[in-house]
Amino acid sequence: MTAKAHTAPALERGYARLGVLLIAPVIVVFSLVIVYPLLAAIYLSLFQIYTPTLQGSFVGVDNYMDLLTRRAFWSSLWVTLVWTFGTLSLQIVCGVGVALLLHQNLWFRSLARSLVLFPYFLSTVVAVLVWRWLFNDLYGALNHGLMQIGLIDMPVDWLGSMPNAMIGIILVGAWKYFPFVVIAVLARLQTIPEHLYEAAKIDGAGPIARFWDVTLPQLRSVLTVIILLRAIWDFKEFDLIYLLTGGGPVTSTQTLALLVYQEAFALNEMGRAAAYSVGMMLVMLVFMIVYVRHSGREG
Amino acid sequence: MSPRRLTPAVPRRAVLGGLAAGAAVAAMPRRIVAQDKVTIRWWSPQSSPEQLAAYETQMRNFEALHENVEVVFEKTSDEGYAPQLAAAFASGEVPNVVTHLPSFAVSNYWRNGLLEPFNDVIEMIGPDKFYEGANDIYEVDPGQYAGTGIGNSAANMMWLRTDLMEERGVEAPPRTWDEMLAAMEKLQGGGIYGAPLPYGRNSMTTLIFIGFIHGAGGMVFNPDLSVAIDSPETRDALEFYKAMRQYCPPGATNYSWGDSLTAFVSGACATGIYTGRVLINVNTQNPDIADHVTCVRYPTKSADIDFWTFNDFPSVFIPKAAPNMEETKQFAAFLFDPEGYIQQLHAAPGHVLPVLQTISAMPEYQNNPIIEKYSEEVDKMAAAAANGFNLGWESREHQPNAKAGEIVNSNVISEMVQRVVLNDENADTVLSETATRIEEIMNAN
Amino acid sequence: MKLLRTVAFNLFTWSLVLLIAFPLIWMVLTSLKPQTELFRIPPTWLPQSVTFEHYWRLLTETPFLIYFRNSVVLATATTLFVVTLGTVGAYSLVRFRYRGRETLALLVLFTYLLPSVVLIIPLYLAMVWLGLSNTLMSLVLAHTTFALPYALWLLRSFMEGVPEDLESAALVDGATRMGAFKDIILPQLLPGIISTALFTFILSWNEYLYALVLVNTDSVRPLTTGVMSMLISAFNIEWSLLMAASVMMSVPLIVVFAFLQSYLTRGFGAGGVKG
Amino acid sequence: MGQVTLTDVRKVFGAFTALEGLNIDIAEGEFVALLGPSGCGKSTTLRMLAGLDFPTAGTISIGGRVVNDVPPGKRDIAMVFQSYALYPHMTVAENIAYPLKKRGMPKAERTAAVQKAAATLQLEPLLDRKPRQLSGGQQQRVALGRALVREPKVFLLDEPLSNLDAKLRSYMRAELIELHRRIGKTMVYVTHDQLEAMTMADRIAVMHGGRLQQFDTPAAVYDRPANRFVAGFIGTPSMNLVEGAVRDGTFVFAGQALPLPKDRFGDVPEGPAVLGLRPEDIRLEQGPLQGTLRLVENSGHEQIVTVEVPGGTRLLVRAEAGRPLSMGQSATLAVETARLHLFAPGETGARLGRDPGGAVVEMAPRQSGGAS
Repeated sequence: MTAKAHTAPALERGYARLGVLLIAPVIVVFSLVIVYPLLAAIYLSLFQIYTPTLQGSFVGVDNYMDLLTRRAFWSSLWVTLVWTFGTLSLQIVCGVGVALLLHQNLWFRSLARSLVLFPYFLSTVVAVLVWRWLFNDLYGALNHGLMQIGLIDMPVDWLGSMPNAMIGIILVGAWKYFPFVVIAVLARLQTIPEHLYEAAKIDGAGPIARFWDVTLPQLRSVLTVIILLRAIWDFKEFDLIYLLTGGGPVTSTQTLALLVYQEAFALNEMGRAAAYSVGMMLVMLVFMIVYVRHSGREG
Repeated sequence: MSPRRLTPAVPRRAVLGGLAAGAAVAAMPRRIVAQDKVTIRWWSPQSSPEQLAAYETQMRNFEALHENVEVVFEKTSDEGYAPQLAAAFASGEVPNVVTHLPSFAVSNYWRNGLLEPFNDVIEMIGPDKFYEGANDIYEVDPGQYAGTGIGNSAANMMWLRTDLMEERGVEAPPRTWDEMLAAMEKLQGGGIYGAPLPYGRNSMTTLIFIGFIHGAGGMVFNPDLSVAIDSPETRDALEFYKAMRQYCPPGATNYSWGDSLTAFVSGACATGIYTGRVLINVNTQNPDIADHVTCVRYPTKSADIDFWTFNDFPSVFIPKAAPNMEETKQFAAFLFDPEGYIQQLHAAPGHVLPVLQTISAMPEYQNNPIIEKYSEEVDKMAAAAANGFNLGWESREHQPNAKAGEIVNSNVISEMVQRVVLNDENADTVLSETATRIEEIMNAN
Repeated sequence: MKLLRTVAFNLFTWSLVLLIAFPLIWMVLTSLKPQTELFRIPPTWLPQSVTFEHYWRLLTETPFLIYFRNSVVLATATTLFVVTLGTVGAYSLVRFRYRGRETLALLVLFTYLLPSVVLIIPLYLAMVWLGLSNTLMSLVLAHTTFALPYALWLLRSFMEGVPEDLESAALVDGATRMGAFKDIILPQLLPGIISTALFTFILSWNEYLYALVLVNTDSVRPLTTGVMSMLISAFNIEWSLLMAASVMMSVPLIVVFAFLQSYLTRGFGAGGVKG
Repeated sequence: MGQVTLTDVRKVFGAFTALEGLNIDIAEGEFVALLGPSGCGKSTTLRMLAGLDFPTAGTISIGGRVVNDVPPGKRDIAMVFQSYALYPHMTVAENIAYPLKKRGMPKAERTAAVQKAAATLQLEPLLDRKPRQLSGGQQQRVALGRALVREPKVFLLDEPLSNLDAKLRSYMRAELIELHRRIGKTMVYVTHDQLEAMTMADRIAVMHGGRLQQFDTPAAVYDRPANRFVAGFIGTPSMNLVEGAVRDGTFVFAGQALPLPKDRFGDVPEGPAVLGLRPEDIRLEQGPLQGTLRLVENSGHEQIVTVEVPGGTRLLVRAEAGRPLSMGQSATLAVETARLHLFAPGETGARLGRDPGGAVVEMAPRQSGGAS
């Protein structure tokens, strides 16, 4: 017994076994629903495949050559970047701004918070429907309202022409997702110690200086994470854009996710779609690594 | 074109097997299929409440005749059927009968070896009951049918408001594009737009615009399926379509079928472009104008160019992998049983027109308030649809085009319209690029 | 002076709040307008006559309730499945030491990057192999692809917020690891679990793309695709019905939200966004 | 029963060795403090005793039983955490009853035991409260109560007083001493506060850098520090340590020479060494060293004076209160040579020479000793 105790920390190994046992279901499910489809996608990207049958012939890296040489991928990448950057910055600015307002003493603050946070919890389908109805050229409230207050004389075509369509999706995206920023920032604001503000006040800082010197640095860690998360999600966004504009006019709002969908299910080019999506992931991966490195160094 | 070329060298199992190799799931047992009862799954993207009620009748009638059969209806959608069928074919879990998809989808699936020959079903229905030539479009090889039509539709009828025409001094429906523009000038105004033409990046714009190409005397493909879109006629069509933009509501840049229809039915536009569905919608949603609507075939560039009616030939077909093939075929044929078929047609009177001449003649079919009230319009549409074409089959001389579905879905033609009309790009450049892209799609796979 | 400032601030903030909430208000108003009023040009701001016919039609003439039930079952099952796996998994990731743990944590982050579009077809094939095609279970598994990484990530930070000493104390007091997990950690983690469950529920409730491709029977179709395919078709866009459906789709969320809002915000504060 | 033995215990975290060759032998009923700066391995040692960490090598036994593979709950120990680790969702009564519940004690007995422990610690009025409704001192007592109630063989206490304010801390210190006296159970007490260790423990294990430096009674640790580290660590203000060399029976530094008593240091070889002098062993009197007063800190009952001797070395000197001293003043220093210490050079240089009793100091730190 003594000899055994000398060599093997059996208790520790027992715990490690338990730990593995506890994570095992997650690993099994991950393998089934994530790792396997991912490997399958990479595998499919080496074939030219007719989607309905998944019949195809091996073409090696042809699909990737396509990706590099055809304009479609790159222009969609650009659209994706414009959309991601546009909607993300709007989300952050509005999110932080509204969070600051809602952090103050406000009448019926709880109700105001609920109203502001609600768009985030709304189904994308519902959000899109409501906005399409608002944007409607003939019966839409937006055009009608703008005409009533005299900003425009003729109804504006919101989703069918550029740059309106891009502005439209960016706007709806921001409206739908900025509450996420509000929630997170609000939660963080509540933990900023009051004495920091008092110290800043004693040092003679006005409200604006207090925001830049006290609030913002305190928010930085939370903003780093939010930006990362939201950037990934916005980059991947499919439902909202697909249902709002379908990628049009022409391909002005066709992001990578839509391009992949179109290749896979409209053109029945599953192999190329898989290659595009692998490309899409690589782009995201690169951005993420750069971002994590960068913010890691600063933080 | 040979079907061989479309079926690549590697058999299906090669890819699937490769997929399976890495996956533990391959070893899992398959679902145990219920034994005694035979289940027939029926898919369609057309499912308005009235149509659903009609389907219900058809299914229950069939079940009453076949005790061991249960028919379930599963709804798909115009936007969703492609991925859903793709997933279904890929997995082998296919529906038994699919209806109301455009004819070119049928030829596409056929070319890829996914469909069961339909000859048996046509025999069961009775080939002589069909309108003359009604099945030509489904005759993929001589004497070999991939499916049949469940109906006809005349999708690009021009709908008119007679009250407005009178009020604004438009004496007769326009016949040519010049007359059309002149009429638009008069009809637009007072909060009413001229026409709800679609400029969206979607299939409606593609399909409608193909009608305008033909309206200018051009075509997308030559009969041998070489690309013919880069032509002066297409330029004319683009020019006219561009000229029409100012008579369309601002949001027309995003219009698809539903928006375009509603724009006419709600009274926002003086003319419309749609099938006979307009009739029922006007009567239920805007009865005020119900007595003032009529339809004509859509104008062409000049009077010496024939009308070209777009008929997407709503189809019926049977996937090859469908189980219980015997019952499936019986059911497919049963869809044309007069009682249920007429109810189905009545669900949207004038929208889906009968493919069996025996039905058109029946008093049960004629005995419907809408069909009675608008008998002239319905006849006009029936005649137009019977001579209709679509991208899968542009004229009697054309070979069936199995790639039509991909071309429509790729939006290459609606993008062309958008680039010229909305973005003001040079038509020559756009046309030659469009031709190249269509060729690419034709050569793919 | 101070009062004036307060009033001005409140007016400003509340007009902003109402502006943000306007689409929702408009949705409710539209759902109460009769069809004929809907397409009036120019539109009316407030309904001239209020009708509940759209709600009535939705409930009696359409499969809305079936979709609704499916969504409830789907979102609940997904939530239970994901939160159970996530809680146990997070416990393992945070409180146990074994080889590969760090790699695994990194992998969770990586799975965020996977676009749903990529996973659909292979996932569909997997579902067929499992005999699950066209079932709610297949959607539960599909939703797991995005819900589990997120839940795991959230729960991991919540777990890190539970002092390790508590577990140690329980061990010393005679509990086994699982005993300590049940007696001590779970109660401490509860706000985090509730918060994660809410997010998961909402993600699953609102998902569209998988539902579009993976199921095609009304009996298992959830609300998102059900409502879209039912009401937006080539021959009609039933805006009033759509708005009524939108309102009703949002009702459960409103209920959840009203009761549990503090969990959402507090949960986030407790460590959800620390990373 | 309650003896605790660590034999050749080693603990490695990845590339970092936290503990090396640790041998400690604690007798039944003894109160032992593990003392050292943070990161010295004392908490790891305690956690290994509790079964919360695992030795990489070596044996741990409690009550004569090797417990390496025994889970914490079966080791018959109780532990009080620095954070108290009270279960926030349980009431005070439930907290105290939890270990009993886990041992399957019937409810009635549990309630009785809780009542008894609560009475001992004057917790009765608090039994229905939740921990967050208690003050720090009350929480501390609940944590103690939870440890007491199960009557373990050994108590492990991990800096239990460090979260309390100074006044409460000295009160609780007395309480703990009293408690130990009353129940007579083995206690292992981790602290970085030498005052706690000196006042409470029967023996102190001074640790540094993952090694045991000295394990002895408080008096021995103070009077006969085993090495330079212990010498510098124990005592407030700390011992003056002066680098220099032994030459000709004197300690030479900065040009000064201090004679070394021959009976104690006659055997010390010549060469570099470190001289240790406690502030109270230097007096501001006529003596061999010259210096200038640089800083005078008067704490009321005494004054601590910093004296700079030629060569720049500064020495702390303890002087009685009330004596007129001012900065800049020059002074001579007398040294209690009988009480000076000599260490080998290096951070943990060993004690050199003989103890006043005459025995040669062992070169290695003393690792065990009998119960005092």
